Amino acid sequence: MSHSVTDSTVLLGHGSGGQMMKRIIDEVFLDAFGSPELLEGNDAGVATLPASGRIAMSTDSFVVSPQFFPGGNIGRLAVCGTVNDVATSGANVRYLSCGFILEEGYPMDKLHQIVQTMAETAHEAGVSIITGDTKVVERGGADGVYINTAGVGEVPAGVALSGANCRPGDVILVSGTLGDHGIAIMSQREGLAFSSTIESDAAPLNHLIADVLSAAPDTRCFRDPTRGGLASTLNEFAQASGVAMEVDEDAVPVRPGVQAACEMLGYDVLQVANEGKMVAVVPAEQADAALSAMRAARYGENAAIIGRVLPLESGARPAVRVRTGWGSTRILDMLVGEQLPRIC
Amino acid sequence: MSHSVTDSTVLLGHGSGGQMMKRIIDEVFLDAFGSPELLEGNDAGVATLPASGRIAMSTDSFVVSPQFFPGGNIGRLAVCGTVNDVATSGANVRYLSCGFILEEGYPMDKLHQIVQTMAETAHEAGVSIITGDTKVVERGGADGVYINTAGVGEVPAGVALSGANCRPGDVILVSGTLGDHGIAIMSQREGLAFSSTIESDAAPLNHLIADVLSAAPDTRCFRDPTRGGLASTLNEFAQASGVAMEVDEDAVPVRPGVQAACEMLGYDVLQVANEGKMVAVVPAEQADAALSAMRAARYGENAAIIGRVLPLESGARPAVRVRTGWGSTRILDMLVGEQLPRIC
Amino acid sequence: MDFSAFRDPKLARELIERIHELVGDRTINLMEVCGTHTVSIGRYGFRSIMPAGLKLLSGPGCPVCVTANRDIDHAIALANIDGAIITTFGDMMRVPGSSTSLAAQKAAGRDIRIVYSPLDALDIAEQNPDRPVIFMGVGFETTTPTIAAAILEAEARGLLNFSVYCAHKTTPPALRAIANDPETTIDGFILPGHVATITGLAPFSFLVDEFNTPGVVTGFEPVDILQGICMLVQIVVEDRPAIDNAYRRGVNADGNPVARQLVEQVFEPCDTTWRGLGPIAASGLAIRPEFSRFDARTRFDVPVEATVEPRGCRCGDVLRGAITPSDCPLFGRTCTPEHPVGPCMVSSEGSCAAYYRYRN
Amino acid sequence: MDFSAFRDPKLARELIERIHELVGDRTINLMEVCGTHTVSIGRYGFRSIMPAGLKLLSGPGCPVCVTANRDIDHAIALANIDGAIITTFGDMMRVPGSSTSLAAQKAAGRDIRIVYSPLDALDIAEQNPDRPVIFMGVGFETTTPTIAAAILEAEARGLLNFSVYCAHKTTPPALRAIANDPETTIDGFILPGHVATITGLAPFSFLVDEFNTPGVVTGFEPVDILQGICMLVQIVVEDRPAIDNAYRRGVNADGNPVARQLVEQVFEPCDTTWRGLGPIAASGLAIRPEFSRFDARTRFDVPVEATVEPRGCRCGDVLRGAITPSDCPLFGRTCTPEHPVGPCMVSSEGSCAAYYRYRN
Amino acid sequence: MCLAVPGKVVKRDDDLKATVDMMGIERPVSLRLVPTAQVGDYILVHAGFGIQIVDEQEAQETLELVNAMSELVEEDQLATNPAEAY
Amino acid sequence: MCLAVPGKVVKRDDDLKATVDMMGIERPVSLRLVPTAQVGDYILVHAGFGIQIVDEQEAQETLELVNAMSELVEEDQLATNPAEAY
Ligand code: SF4
Ligand code: SF4
Ligand SMILES: [Mg+2]
Ligand SMILES: [Mg+2]
Ligand SMILES: [Mg+2]
Ligand SMILES: [Mg+2]
Ligand SMILES: [Mg+2]
Ligand SMILES: [Mg+2]
Ligand SMILES: [Mg+2]
Ligand SMILES: [Mg+2]
Ligand SMILES: [Mg+2]
Ligand SMILES: [Mg+2]
Repeated sequence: MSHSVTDSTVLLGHGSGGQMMKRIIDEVFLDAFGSPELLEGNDAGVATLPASGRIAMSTDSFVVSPQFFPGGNIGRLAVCGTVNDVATSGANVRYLSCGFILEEGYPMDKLHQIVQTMAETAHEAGVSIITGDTKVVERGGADGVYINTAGVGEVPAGVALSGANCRPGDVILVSGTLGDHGIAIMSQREGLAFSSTIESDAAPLNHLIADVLSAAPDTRCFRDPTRGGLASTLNEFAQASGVAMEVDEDAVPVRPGVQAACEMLGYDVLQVANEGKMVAVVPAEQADAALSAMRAARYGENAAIIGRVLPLESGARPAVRVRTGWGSTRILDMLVGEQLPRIC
Repeated sequence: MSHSVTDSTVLLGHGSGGQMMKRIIDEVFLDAFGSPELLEGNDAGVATLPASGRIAMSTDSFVVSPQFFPGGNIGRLAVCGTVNDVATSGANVRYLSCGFILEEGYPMDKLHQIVQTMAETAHEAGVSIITGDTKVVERGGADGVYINTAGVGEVPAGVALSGANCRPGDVILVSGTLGDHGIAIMSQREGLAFSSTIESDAAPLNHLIADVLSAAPDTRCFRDPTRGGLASTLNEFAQASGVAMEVDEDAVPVRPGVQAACEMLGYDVLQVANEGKMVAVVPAEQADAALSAMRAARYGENAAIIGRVLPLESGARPAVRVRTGWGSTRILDMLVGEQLPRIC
Repeated sequence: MDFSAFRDPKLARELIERIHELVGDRTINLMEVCGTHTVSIGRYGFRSIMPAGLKLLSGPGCPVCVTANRDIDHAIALANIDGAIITTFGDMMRVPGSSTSLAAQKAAGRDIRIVYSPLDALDIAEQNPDRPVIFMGVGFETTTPTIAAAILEAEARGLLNFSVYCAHKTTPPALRAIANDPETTIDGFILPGHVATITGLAPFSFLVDEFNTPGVVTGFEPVDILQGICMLVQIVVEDRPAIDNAYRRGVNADGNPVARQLVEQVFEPCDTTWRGLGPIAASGLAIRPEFSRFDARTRFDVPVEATVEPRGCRCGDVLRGAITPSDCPLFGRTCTPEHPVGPCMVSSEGSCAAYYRYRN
Repeated sequence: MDFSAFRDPKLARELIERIHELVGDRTINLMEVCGTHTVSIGRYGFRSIMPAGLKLLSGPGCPVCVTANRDIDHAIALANIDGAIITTFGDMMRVPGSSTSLAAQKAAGRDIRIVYSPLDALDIAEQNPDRPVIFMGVGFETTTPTIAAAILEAEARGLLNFSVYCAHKTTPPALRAIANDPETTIDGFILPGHVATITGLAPFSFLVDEFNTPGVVTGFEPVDILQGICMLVQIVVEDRPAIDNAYRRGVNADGNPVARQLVEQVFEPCDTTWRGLGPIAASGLAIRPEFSRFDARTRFDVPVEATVEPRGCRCGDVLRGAITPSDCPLFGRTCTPEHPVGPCMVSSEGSCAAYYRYRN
Repeated sequence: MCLAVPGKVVKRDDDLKATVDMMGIERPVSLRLVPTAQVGDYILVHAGFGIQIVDEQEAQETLELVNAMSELVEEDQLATNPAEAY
Repeated sequence: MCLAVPGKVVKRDDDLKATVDMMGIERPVSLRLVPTAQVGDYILVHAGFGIQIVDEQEAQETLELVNAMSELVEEDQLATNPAEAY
């Protein structure tokens, strides 16, 4: 009788360091991830890293609600997000750690699905999950499942990408349509819910980045325009490099449904989150090569050149401008506060 | 007026990827952690790692409630926990990532304190925080602050520690008194609260490990007996190595207040969590050297030899036994379910 | 049907050119009454491309901006009722009252939820029968019929735990106050398209009759706005004051009588205070006594803190068109969207916020 | 004073030796009545070091183990009352009822809190005046005075939202049932020290008077337990049945009359069903009608699910001393602390759990 | 002050509840304020309510008017001094 | 069935509320069931209540008794057949 109780939902005991925890680790996590490093069962995963002498490391926690949404689940996000962040350095992404925070009462079958998705996504990205952790918090101490991943990769010799590298004359590319992830999530929110065919774009882009880097070896930087969207990414680049940037509004690929949802809710699509898009800044002479490489790569079919880096006028502060189809411009700022729907 | 509103507590906007997030990162995290890798402001920290060809990686999420407790706060745990896990591999711990999940409304000054403690503890351990992440969840979506850290270090050539390495005849050491952390936390729990002078033992033990390793180079393995306490650690070792283990109850160092609290609550101190203790298994002939090294190291003054590895009798399953002062033995199992106080 | 032609850059460019031709060297002050127009004009970058002599002033059409501080404090006081669920449009969340905001109260543990429609608030009331569910009602003629309909539906569904804190206002009295203001000279009004969707054109004819000032009802797509400006400039230039309609697909002369009837049934006019404009007779809407059980004002007796006006903020002057936001000495200095001093900087439709966000 | 001598390994070793001498080749069956004795005997590893002929059987002294399935289901049903806060000692959390447990209900969103003292439950009731706060009362004579005191204090403090679900039991009737049981032969009882702290020795004299079976009241430190066993074995060997006291520092002959008076004031005896022993007349305690407002049984009318007994579980036989846990065919196979079949495997004081945990 | 977007009624029931398609996203919308709206009609949607049926005829005429204006521009461009065109 | 631990009363007030020190940890304890307990007394604490004042004299005597038993053991050890010592 208590079998079903124990197995169908997560209980506090699953995080207590004892036998129940051993079981959830063995049956849920090791089963799915099963890297040799993880199976060793030590507190740290030990793995090889060809000796370039430089590593790239990144981390993200994933707290998305709901955990399952059109186009994916939190597990896909958790792998893609960190793979993409590490990959932006130009590193060959190799290893992930993975920490779960579970709310007691979370359905075990959903956890299985999430973990399965993570395993598949890691496989797609070609990375191994070599160490992990599980905590269970009391009901009301989390919203179902939170996942943290950290990732490590080796940076090839000579590669030194940075948001501070942008130079006037450079060209800005984006690897596909913007806003899909944020709107897919928004469509599920209580009080705002709508139905659409928009799906989250969550995808691992490490291979796309590698392809662009080899086609456009002088690429200045990559960044995935997640929370805060393109607006945050470009403002960060502009500030780090001390330049101005200009985006051609009509050149930015946006799906009609995303556009419609943004209009209904009063959002600026350039501030909406993406989880499977990459912004790249490349020297003008390598822009076409970069674009072709993006378009040829998986997840890059809608890539576009969307703008350019401009010199900073004397006395001016780094800023991003959007140029409209009728020749006017406006400032594109970072989001202020949380993104709130605007109705009246 | 809204200055004070914005700055005194964490708001959802601090996690939205826009200007408020940039500010909390700049003013709270970068200010305290300030590694060059973090200051670069890229999505991944890029750092050097002398090329041994092998890295060790570990992660833990910290969800302790309350966040401030006798002897420390969640920030000290978050650094020590991962430093210690990576160090158990024998690696030279170098870099940490750090992911915060904040509940809206959390007092900003407490966050500052936590971050400051992390910076100090990282400094003490000699590690750099090179990448980070911040998420803010709605009220009720977390219990104040959760922190994930992941850590990376390089494993020196020839070092290959594993819980699977224990051999009959080996000796078991522990670096100090058991149960301090668990009881310090328990003393703060609603409904169970008591006052005591017991403080959490949270401490970075990477230097202690290094000292033991050089004094006892054939050390089989290290593990920090955190959740589940010594019972989980030794059962894991016994199972991984296919051996039996025996602990002399009277040899285990326990503070009187910890003992008293365990009696009051019906706990077994061998199942209570520690955050600044290390269990080591060493060949008998290096046991004295290992013990001397532990005792000479910071945080190791109460180190003791507490037991031994025994061969598995034929047909028997790996198990841990405790031998009492009057010669009887009992099985020491892993905790089942969560640790619950026993009263009636 | 395909409405994308209203975004056609070529049409937009041609209309811009036409506006340049019409304005020439003249100085013309137009006021866009509607906050959504303010946001759109900023977002489309129109100020950066208009003739030098054509000034587009922002009017009193951001509902949270014109809501008196006292009303915001009252709304926040309601949020502190034990067990209450506050429902609100996103716009209201970050607006500072005298000492706090709904967003900060939410962070402090109050149950405050953003909804897209007042009907969503009814569903929440149904799911939480033991808790008072209060909807924060702000907005103009476009929004009030939806609130009236929600109150009637609450009655029909027997949702007696639902109520509305009503701070609704009507547009024409504010326009009259502005037209009367000796400090501002407005040559023509860009009239709010979706208000007129409900009201029709008649309520605006006093502008011509009493003040000899023209107005053009205008839609919200780039071509709509440019066409409206174009028509209004043409009227000004030709000096033949009239109320015209550049948004015929969404506004007919008589508006929406069904909607007006519902408003009439549930609300009655009342005097109310506008931030910047002061008290204006019969410019607000109050819930009629027959529906007082749905009126959070009368139903809950909550202590409202002493009102403190933000120091140095010139929102009032901005809302009257007496100054543009950048004339405020705090604009962009101590007052930014991140650290707003006045509501005009925090509401996404606030003139100061729109000017700051899209500054060109 | 320093009580550490009661843990002195040297004394313990000497007592063990003495027990070996006393038992010699004899076969002696002792029953430790108290679950805390069961746990301590396991933890101290005494079974591994006793003479082969000395059998230590576990008795009915684990309160959650002897609580009928129906009572556990009833407690779980109370946990489902909307808005209720359930307070309980940790022991009760994981005990399975017919289909679920308090721990699982907590994971499913019920507000269930572990307390160390019923007084902590009163504080929770004071902090949550609008919510029913129900204390799950299980336990024997040691615990019932604390519950009685809590009910009296709730009355004094006016905490009318506090109530107790009362499943308390008294020890002697169960001992009588066991002594009467033809299937078990007990040569002597290791009597529960802390029960006797309250009751004194008199309630146990029937063992000698009616059954000619001796008993020794025993404390809980290693030396206490060994001394108690030693004394009891000596009585058995000498065949001079008596009730003796090896725990004089904590138990005087008359017990604690103050505590008994409080129990008398608040509770009255009632018939009740023991798991394994069946219904036993006047073996339970019910809240007196004068205090019925604090009685969760009468105060809340909740639907209790149909009781399903765990299949194959021999808890009943274990509790009577008819078998030892390892005689149960499920023990350690399908029934483990992680996947308990019966309450004797889940409660930390349960005989099966103690046998499993400390198996030697 | 009043964000409203056009959407097409794709379903309606007797209760004045409708499903409206706004460029590919669908949402329940009340027809309480536009009770005559039929499936196939475009309506302006504000805060979950239809507030007006879009007049497609008028939309067409507006666009023609605007096109006429732009032709005016093109004609004007032939004029040497556009500022004097009026 | 009834875990109780000894602790020393270190503070008490008129209300029968006391603070008890159990080997270095302190907790509020009710003296409702042991109203005569004084500061300095050891009491057995169960579920937040003192349930008995520990009799230190008896404790001493018990230990002496046990010591006597062990001496018995030692004497017995001199005997050649311990099983026959009785
Ligand atoms: S800029 Fe700020 S202070 Fe100035 S009027 Fe606008 S809101 Fe008020
Ligand atoms: S071992 Fe399990 S099934 Fe058998 S009697 Fe004990 S609790 Fe019941
Ligand atoms: Mg990251
Ligand atoms: Mg990221
Ligand atoms: Mg861990
Ligand atoms: Mg939740
Ligand atoms: Mg990123
Ligand atoms: Mg770890
Ligand atoms: Mg750890
Ligand atoms: Mg991040
Ligand atoms: Mg909380
Ligand atoms: Mg560890």
